[in-house]
This record gives sequence, structure tokens and C-alpha cells, in this order.
Amino acid sequence: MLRDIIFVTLLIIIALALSYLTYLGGLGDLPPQDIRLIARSYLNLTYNQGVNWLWAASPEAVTAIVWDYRGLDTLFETVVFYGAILAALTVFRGVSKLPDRIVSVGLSVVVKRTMAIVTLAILTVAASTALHGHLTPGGGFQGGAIASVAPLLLIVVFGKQLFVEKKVSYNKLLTLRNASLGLLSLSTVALLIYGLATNEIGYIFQNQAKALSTLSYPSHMLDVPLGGTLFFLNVFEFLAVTSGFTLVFTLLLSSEEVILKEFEGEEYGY
Amino acid sequence: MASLLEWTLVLVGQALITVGVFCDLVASISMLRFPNFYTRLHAATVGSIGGAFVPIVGVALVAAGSEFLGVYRWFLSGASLVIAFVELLLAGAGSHALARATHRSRAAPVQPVIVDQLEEDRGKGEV
Amino acid sequence: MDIELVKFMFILTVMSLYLNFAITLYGVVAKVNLVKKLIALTILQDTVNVFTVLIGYRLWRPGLILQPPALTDMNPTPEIIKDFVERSVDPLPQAFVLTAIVIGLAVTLFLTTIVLHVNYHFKTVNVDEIGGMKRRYIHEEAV
Amino acid sequence: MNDLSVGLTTVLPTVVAFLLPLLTLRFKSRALYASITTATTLAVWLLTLVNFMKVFKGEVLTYAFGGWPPPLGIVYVVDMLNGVLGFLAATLFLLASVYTFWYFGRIESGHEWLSTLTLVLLSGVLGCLYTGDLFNFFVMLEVLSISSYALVAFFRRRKWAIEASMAYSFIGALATMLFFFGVIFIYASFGTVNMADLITKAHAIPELGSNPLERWSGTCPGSWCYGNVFISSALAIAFMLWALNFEAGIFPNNYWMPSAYAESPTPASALFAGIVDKVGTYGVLRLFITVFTAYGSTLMFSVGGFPFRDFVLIVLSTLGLVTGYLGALLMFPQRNVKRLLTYSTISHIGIIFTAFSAFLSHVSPEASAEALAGVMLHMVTHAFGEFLLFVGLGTLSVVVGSTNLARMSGLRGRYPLLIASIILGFLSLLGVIPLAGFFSKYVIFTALINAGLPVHGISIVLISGISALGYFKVIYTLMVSEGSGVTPRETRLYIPTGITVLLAALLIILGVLLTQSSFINPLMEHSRELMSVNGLLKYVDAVNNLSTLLGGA
Amino acid sequence: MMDYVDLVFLMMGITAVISVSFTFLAVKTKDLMHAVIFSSVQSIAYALVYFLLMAPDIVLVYVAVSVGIYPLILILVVKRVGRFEVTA
Amino acid sequence: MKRLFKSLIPTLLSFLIYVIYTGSLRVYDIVTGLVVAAVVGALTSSLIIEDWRKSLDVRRLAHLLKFAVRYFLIDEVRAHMLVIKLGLSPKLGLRPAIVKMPIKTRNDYGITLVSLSITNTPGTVVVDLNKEKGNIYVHWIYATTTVPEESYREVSEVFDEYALRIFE
Repeated sequence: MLRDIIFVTLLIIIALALSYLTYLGGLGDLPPQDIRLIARSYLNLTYNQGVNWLWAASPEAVTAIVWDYRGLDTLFETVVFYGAILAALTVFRGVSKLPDRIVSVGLSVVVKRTMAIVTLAILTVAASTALHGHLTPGGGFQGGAIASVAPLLLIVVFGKQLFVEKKVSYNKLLTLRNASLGLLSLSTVALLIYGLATNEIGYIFQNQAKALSTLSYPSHMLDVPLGGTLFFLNVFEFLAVTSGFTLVFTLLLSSEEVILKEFEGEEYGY
Repeated sequence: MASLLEWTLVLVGQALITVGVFCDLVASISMLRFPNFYTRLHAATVGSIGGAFVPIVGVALVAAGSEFLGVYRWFLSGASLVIAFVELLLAGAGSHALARATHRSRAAPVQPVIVDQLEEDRGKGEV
Repeated sequence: MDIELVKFMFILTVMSLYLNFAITLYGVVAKVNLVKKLIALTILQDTVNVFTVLIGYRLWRPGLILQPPALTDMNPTPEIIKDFVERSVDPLPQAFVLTAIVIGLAVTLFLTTIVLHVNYHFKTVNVDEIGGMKRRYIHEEAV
Repeated sequence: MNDLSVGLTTVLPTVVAFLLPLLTLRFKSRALYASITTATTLAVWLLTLVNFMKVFKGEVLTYAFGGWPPPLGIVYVVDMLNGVLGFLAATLFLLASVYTFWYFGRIESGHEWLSTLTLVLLSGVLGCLYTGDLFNFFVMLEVLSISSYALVAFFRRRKWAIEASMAYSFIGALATMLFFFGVIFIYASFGTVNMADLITKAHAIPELGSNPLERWSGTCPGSWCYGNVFISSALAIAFMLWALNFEAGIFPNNYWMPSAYAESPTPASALFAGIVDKVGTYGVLRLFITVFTAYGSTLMFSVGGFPFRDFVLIVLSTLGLVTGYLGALLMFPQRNVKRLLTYSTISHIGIIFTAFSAFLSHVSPEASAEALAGVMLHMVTHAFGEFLLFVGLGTLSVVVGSTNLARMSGLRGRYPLLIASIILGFLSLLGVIPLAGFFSKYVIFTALINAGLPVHGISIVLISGISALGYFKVIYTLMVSEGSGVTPRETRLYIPTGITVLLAALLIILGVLLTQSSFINPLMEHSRELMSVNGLLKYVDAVNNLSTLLGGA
Repeated sequence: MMDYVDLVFLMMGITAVISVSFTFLAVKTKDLMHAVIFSSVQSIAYALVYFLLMAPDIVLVYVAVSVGIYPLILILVVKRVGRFEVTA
Repeated sequence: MKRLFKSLIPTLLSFLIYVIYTGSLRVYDIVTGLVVAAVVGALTSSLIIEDWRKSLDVRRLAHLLKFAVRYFLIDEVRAHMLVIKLGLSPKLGLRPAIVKMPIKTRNDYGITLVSLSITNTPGTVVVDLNKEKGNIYVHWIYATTTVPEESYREVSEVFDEYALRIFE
């Protein structure tokens, strides 16, 4: 009891000290009325055709920053996510090849039927979120995260054998995931390769034409702004995230017996 | 200048939202007053249909009547309708799944109850 | 705008975030159960992210028309863009947070697999017990 | 100006890492995975070689991703400091992937994942080294961390490998999260995360002001800085340093290192000891000699008449001393060779951190520059030496089927070249005269003495002396002890022997070169420039020019 | 008279205080299942804060991740490792 | 061919949801909507549709619409009133019971419709069901009767009849 009181007091003191330092260090007692100049630059440039050597062709400033101005961050963020899935595949290797013996009946027929329709709605909404990432809030990862709730719910509601019946195999998911990641990285370097081939200036992650480079992705498609690479990157990210999540969930939900069998014995190698 | 139709939409939407607020209040009061898990599920239904579905439809109407939203006007309205639809499906399925699982695992007492015909039939092995 | 109320609430928010920070830091460092550590870590990540978005928030200027902080026109004129810049919040911290959330999710997925494996191997997720086993193992190895 | 050789270094391995698992579904050939990894690392090695040559001539290379002018977009900046380390990293990764040709035959499963994770680690390491953007540094640190966690847990049937990965990843996730928190403080206060931009904003030197950068992010100190920049710099440094010290393995954050390095597969542990722990060290160096310098940066505000930056540096170097002694003392009782080598790594990182005390503001610039040269040299020689030893002793562990030192005795007749090069590696780490390790330690020693810090200088000698006990224990076992009766599983070790002999030869050649003034003088010149205002100007100007060029009309 | 800004800050402050109490409960409780539920309630509070701070992009991803995916995988883990935290 | 017909209704539903969610009828939205709807419909058709012939009957759809209007305007309002009155009355006069009700529809979607309708009206929750015998077990907060047939008439007959018309 005494220990708890000391401890809570300590925590409050830490919190107060940090708040005070932050207060002194710039946050103040009110948010400022003006934003930082660099933010003003981003907002000014993102959909400003008057400065078309510095625009991202997307009215959504956050998506423009995420996939264009600071696209490298997002590419490597995808790599981190990919690394987590690689790690799961590495430590679960062998498990996916073993037959899975769990047979669960799932929930009642009412829930199953409802969930089938809800799955359709979730997937549609997720696709819409991803495809309109450059126009409205949302984007590839948001869409992927929404869509990946669907397989998780399906596994819970229908039981894991649903995926076996529908032939959603480990290899198919891996192929979809890596193919979309490959296309994603390809669309970031496409203009560079084109520029090297035609002896023009192109950059990694180039989207619209720049001051020194005339190469450009299309800025409009049909009757809406397209944001050039933003559209492609959102679509590929959506596919990659959905399939990656599904892959990890199927691995994490493998039955315990199967995993324990795989872990028997000592591993050779140093 | 907003037209009469837009005003009507906004007013009806706001009325629906008010109904939703009232339902939520009643639902939380009932949540506290009702005796056991199963009866509280009914209070939850008031909260999820009257307190969530109805106000979301109201939001859709308000958004449809707000011209200043520009390109976001119909997006917000339509998205609200889709969410209301999904909510309608999931609220029922969720309540049912909860009740079923609870009754099967006997996680919560069924008492007070006048009669439990499910328990009787389960004793006979019919379910 | 009631400036005193707004100031009080803002400082309350910042202090609450730091309290969350302190509590979860304690949870990550001092709790012995790995799942508890994991839960505390996710809340810690979220706290840092909320703080980041708070950095980019701006006070609405009095007299500004209630409009969504986004471009509502697909063919904006310079005036519309100027107006948009005047009322929109800072997008850069939001982009940072988007990246950080995905990274946090990736790390959490990895930590989940590791916790499961620790449980398979040691039949416990208590770090004190595992630490005891490890000390014994290192002692045996060294002798 | 916009050098593609800089930009491709991280993107190329990433693309290959994305595509490699697709190939593994079709082709089940270990040699293919190893060849692809080797080809990729070779390409990256060539790119970093080009960068290194240009940097050595005195240029500062930049690459702006997406063609965005710097504070808007992400920019990679390569100067002498990270040019050398990038080349070193690519070299070690190349050798590690050549080593996998031999190593893949000695593990049961997971070859494709080992290759892919190595490529991800490569892009993480190079990204951390080359980036000129603090938030990007955080992202790359996460790339590096997550692939390291996975590599530590590679032998997933061994419970101690899983335990090591657990200990590493839980606190690692916390540490990187706090690094992000620090970056946020920088952004909140200075309104930028670009390092060059930050340099101009954090220094009160008029000639560092830069119009092209400030066009996007404003001037500071002035209308576009928020609050008290001194306090937020201090807070940011406090949060960021913990993450960097964790990655570098400085006391008290070094508890995860021995298990993690000992349990991971040999190529991975060689890379960890060789280059991954240098990334944290590089981060600290970058923060203290480029971003927050002694030339009136915001971190120089005085606390009771004493500059805050000096206070932090004193704490760091004291921790370095403790780490050095700790590593050296704990080395001797170890029987597990990989654990022993890890403690050696810890003590060497401690030596490097000890040298940071020469960057105090009252120390003469000459001595600081000498210390920087020593630190850079020591990073290189230690990386070569430690990589050699991990590869050599790891190979012997595979051959005898154990990491126990006692079982490695009596092999000298069977693998004479391998054992000889291992012993050369030990002697270099110890600091024996003709080898490169001696000169790097000597440069640090003289720098510390010149800086008026005799205690630190003599401690380096003492640490070397203590660690000699551990080193000679291994040398004695390899050279003198009679055989333990273990029959080795293999007779021919062409690839591992080739790598270790190559590295031993490199250590000797470097040692000989370091006695030549024509080699040592340019190095001193470079480090003098890195420590001076001129170096800062050069760094900022390179980014400035890029911003002007790409910013358009 | 309360205007929009006051309302935003009032809700933000109240939500932040609620989130602190749920964080405390999540760290304090010995029942891991309860901890997961408390942490997801806490996440909902943060989602509201994000919304008040005008970050719709983040709300979209945060709700899916923190209210959908985290609790599900954490419940899975809790199911495997045992429900109660034992302090030896 | 059969697969195409089978995925027609899911595709239409998905396209409808897409367009409503997007809230605009630009060419871009129509084109992407069609692509998405085709993919999603093909993916989920085997989960959703059992008999594609039934799914293409327009009269059933008309009944569904009629039912929806009636349900929201009459049943929901009445049930809400009841439970709100119960919850706010000073003396909590509850008569909770779990009552068995035999229903006529045997079709999966019919059962789903009946169960969801019953559950979504406050005051009644379907606890469990037996598909083969057509029995549903309803937790009823104010049970006026406990005889299966009478309670069927009271609670679920309306829904059951519409379910028969829509799905059988």
C-alpha cells in the first residue's frame, strides 16, 4: 500500500515535470492561432496549379505528404510492416505446411448470414476508402486496415476451415502480397527508369513534373484529379496490407498442437 | 441561400439526433436499473437502434442539407447511410451472438425469469 | 470563446497525456507479465501519437465561418486556397502519426508472435521466472 | 548535386527484398538466394564505393527523393562521416552474403527468410547512415530494429534465441518510440525535421543562415520558432539519446546484447557486431558534431555557468568508461565464444564513447578533430576485426557443433589459415603494433591526452589491458591446448577462410598505411573540417544548393 | 454562451481524463482480459480526441487498428497464455 | 454462366454501397465502382447466395421494401416505447422469460430476417435457435404469455409471414 502511494506520487511528479517542461518548451497554454510555415507551404502547394512544378495534384494534403512529399518514409514504413510479417513467417516457418486439424463449427446461422453481407460491405467500403485516398480522408493503409477486419471476422464466425474450403492458401496470399509490393516499388521508380532510358532527368518517387524534369504521371483521370502516383500507390498498398494481415492472422490462429509439433527437437546451426 | 428542402432536411435530421440522445439516456438509465445480463441486452438494443441507428440517419439528413460542405456533402451523407445499414445488421447479430454464447456457457445467471424453455429443451437434448 | 476554460482544458489534456505516458512507462518497465507490457506499450505509442497531433493543432480564429478544414472545391482559385490555408490544421504531424501508427502496429504484431513463442517454450510469460531460468542457464554454461 | 548513387543504395535492396519471396515459391535453390543477395549487395557496394570516392575528394553528396526541394521532401546527405561508414557497411554486407554460400548448407530451414531479412537490414543500416532527415532516421531505425529482432529469433526452436529476441524487442520498441517523441519536440519547436534546416535554425551564426531553406520553413530565432528552443532541444536530446544508446549498447542499456548476439545466426551476429551497433554511435556523433555543435547551438545554454551540451557529453563519456570496463571485465569468465566476442564489442563501443569527452566545448579544436579521426578509424578497425572474429569463430562453432570454447582446441593443424587470421584479428582488437587496431586506439589516446583528459586516456590503455586476458584465453585455447577429441564435421572451409584471410590482410594493410603521413594527413584534414564551422557550412550549402535548384522560379 | 471552440476543448479535456482513468485500470488490473477491454475503451477515447483535433485520416486507420485489430489479437494471446497475471 | 448469375446480386449490392458511400456519380466513381463491385461480388458470392434464381425475382424485392417501411415505422417505434416506459417507470415491472416460438420459414435468410427483426426490436432477443425444427428461443422482457403458439402470434408472426413471402 505504501509502495503504491509512493509510486503514484512519483508518476504524478514525472507527469507534472514533463508538462511544465513542455509548457516552457513551446506548447504554451494554448495552441497557436497560426501553423508552422512548413505546414503552410504544404497546404499552399498540394493542389495549386499556379505552382505546378511543386504540386502533388491531390487536394488531400495528408495523403500528398504521406505518399509524395515524404514518400520515402511511407515506403520504409511499408518495409517495417513487411519486416514484421517476414518475422512472423520466419519464426512460424514450417507451420503453414502442416495440415491444420482444427474444425470449429463457427457461430449460429443468423450470425453467419449477417456476416456474409457485412463482409461485402466492409470490403466495398475499404476499397472505396483506398481508391479515394487522394480525394477524401483515407488511403491505402486505411483501406487495408479496414479490409483486414473482414478475414479476421470470417475466421471467427465461420471457423478456420473456411479458408481451406475456399482455397485461400498461404502461397496465394504470399504471391499477392509480394506482387503488389513489387508493383508498388516499381511505380515509385518507374519515372526514374523511363528517364534513364530516354536520357532525361527523373527521380526516385517522382510524381508530377518538376523544375528540372518534364516527366510526369497523369494528374487527372477521367473527370477527377488523380494525384499521379498517389492513386497507384494507394491501390497497391491496399492489396499488400490486406493480404499481409490475412497471412499473419492465419499464422497466428494456427492451432497450438500443430505449432508445438513443429517446435519439437533442437535446431542445428550456429 | 438555403432552400426550403434543405432546411427541412436539416430540421428533420436534428430532430432524429435529439431522439437518439433521448434513447441513449434511457438506455443508460435502464442499463443501471435492469436486474441481469439478459434484461440489460434489451437496454443495449434501445441504445444501438434508437441511440445509434436513428441519429446516424439524422446525420445523413443534416449532411445532405448542408451546402457549405462542398464535395464532402454527399460523401458524408452516403457514408452515414452505409454505416447505419451495417449498424442495423451488426447490432442484431451482435446481441444474438452474445446472448447465445452467454446462455451456452452459463456465464451469467438467467434469474430472475418466469420460465426458461430453452433450458428445458436443452435438458431434453433438442437444441 | 471563453479563454479561461479553453486554457484550463488544454492544459488538462496535456497533463492527462503525460499521466498516461508515465503510467504506461511504468507498465512497460515494471510489470512482469509480457501481455501486460504489450498492452501498456500500445497505449504508450498511442499517447505519443496523440501528443504529436496536438502539436499540429491550431486555435480557430474568431469569426471564421464553420467549414470543413479541407479543400471543398476540385478547381480551386488562389482565394480558395488562401482561405483553406487559413483554416486547416498542420498536416505534417498527421502524416508522421500515420507512419508511426503503422510502425507501431508492425512492432506489436512482431511482439505478439514473440510472446506466443515465449509461451510455447517456457510455458509462462512472467519475465521474472524466465529471468531466473536464464540466470541458471548462464551459470551452467559458464561453469 | 543530385547523385543517383546515393538515392539507390536503400531503394535497391528494398525492391529485391520485395521480389525475392516470389522467386522462392518457384525455385527452391539455396545457391540462387545467396547469389541474388550477393549480386544486390555487390551493386550496393559499388554505389557506396562511388560515394566514398567522391566524398573523399571533399564533396558533399545529396539526393532529393521525388525531386522535392529539401525541407519539403526527404534528402539524403553524404559527407565524410557517413560516407566512410556507408562504405564499411556495404563491404561487410557483401562479405556476409558471400559467406552465406557456405553457411546455407549448415542450417536446416529458412534460407530464403535469412536472405530477405539481410537485405532489409542492409537498407535499414544504409538509410540510417545516409539520411539527412530526423523523422526518416526514426523510420530507418525501425527498419533496422525489426529485421534485427527477426534475425535474433531466427533459430526459433531454441528457447534462448526466443528469449533474447524478447528482451531485445520489448525495450527496443520502447526506445525507438521515445526517439520519435524526441523528433516531435524538434518539430514542435523548430518547425522542421530536416537536419540541414535544423542546423541553420539551431545555430546563432549569421553565415549559417540559409534563404532557400527558410523560404519553406521560416527563420529562427524569429517569428517561426515556438516557445523556448533551449528546453525543447534538451528534451529532444534526452529522448533521442536513450534510443541511440540502446542501439549502441551503452551501459545500462547493454543487457540485451550478449544473448542477442550469441543466439543469432553467425552472419547476422557478425553484422550486428560489425556495423549495426555503429549506427547508434553514428547517430550520437551526428547529433553532437553536426546538429548541436559547440559553436553556439541551442544546446549550449548554460546551467549554472556550465554549458548543457558539455554536461551531456560528460555523462555520455562516463557511461562509455563504465561500459568499457564492464565489457572488458566480463569478457574473461565467458566460455561461449560468441558471448565473449559480444563483451569485446561492448568494451570497444565503450572506448568510442569515452572519446566523446574530447568534443567538450573548452577542448581545443585540434584535439577534438584528432578524437573524431580516432573514433572514425576505430569504428572501421573494430568493425573489420569483430566481423573477422565472428565469422571465424562462428565457422569453428558450426564445425565442432558447439559455441563452447573448450571444444575448439586442437584445430590449429587442421585449419591453419583460419586460425592464424583469427589470431591476427584478436591482436588487432587488442592493439598490437603493426596492426590497424593499435593506430586507432593510439589516435584516440593522444587526442584525449591533448584534450587534457588523462584519466580517460589512461583508461583506454587499462581497458585494453584487461581485455587482453580474455583475448589471450581464446588464443591460448586455439594455439596451445591439446585437442578435445572432437572430430570436426568438415575438412574444407574455402569461403570462410577466404573471408577471414582477406579481412586479416586488410587489417595489416591498413596498419601499414596508417604509418604513412600521406594517408593519415587527409584523414586528419577531413575530421578537422567536420569539426569546424566550415564543415557545417559545407553541409548546409550542399542542401541549400539543392533546394535552390529544385525549388524553381 | 458556449461556442464551437469551447465545446471542442471541453470534450477534449473530459475525454483525456477518461482515458487516464482507463489507462490506470488497464495497467492496474490483474485480469488480462479486463486489461484488453479497458485498453480498447481507452483507444475509443483517443479516437475521439483525434477527431476533435481534426485528423480524419488518422481516425480511419486508428479505429480499425486500435479498436479492431489490437483487441482481437490480444484476446487471442490472452487465450493462449492464460487469463490471470500471476505475480510470483 | 451459373457463377455469373450467382454473383449478380452481390455485385449489384456492392456497387450500390460503393456509390452511396462515395456519394457522387462522377465517371471515375462509376468505373472504379464497377471494377470493385465485380471483384467483391465474385469473392463473396459463394458466401451470400444459395439459389440464384430466387435472388433475381423482383417481387421478392418489393416485399422486402414494404417490410422495411412497416418495420421501421410501426414495430420499432412500438417496441421502443414499451422498453422506454419499462425503463423509466418508478416500479420496475419486468416479466422476463425465455419462450420457445415455432416459426414456419426454414430458409437460412428467412430465419436470419426473423431473428434480426426480433432482436432489433427492443424487448425481445433471440437467444438460440434450432434450424431443423424451426424453433427460436426468445428472451422476452415483458412476457404476456409463455405458451409457444400464443407468443409466436404476439411476437414473430408478422416477421415470419414477410420472411416466407420474401425468401421462400
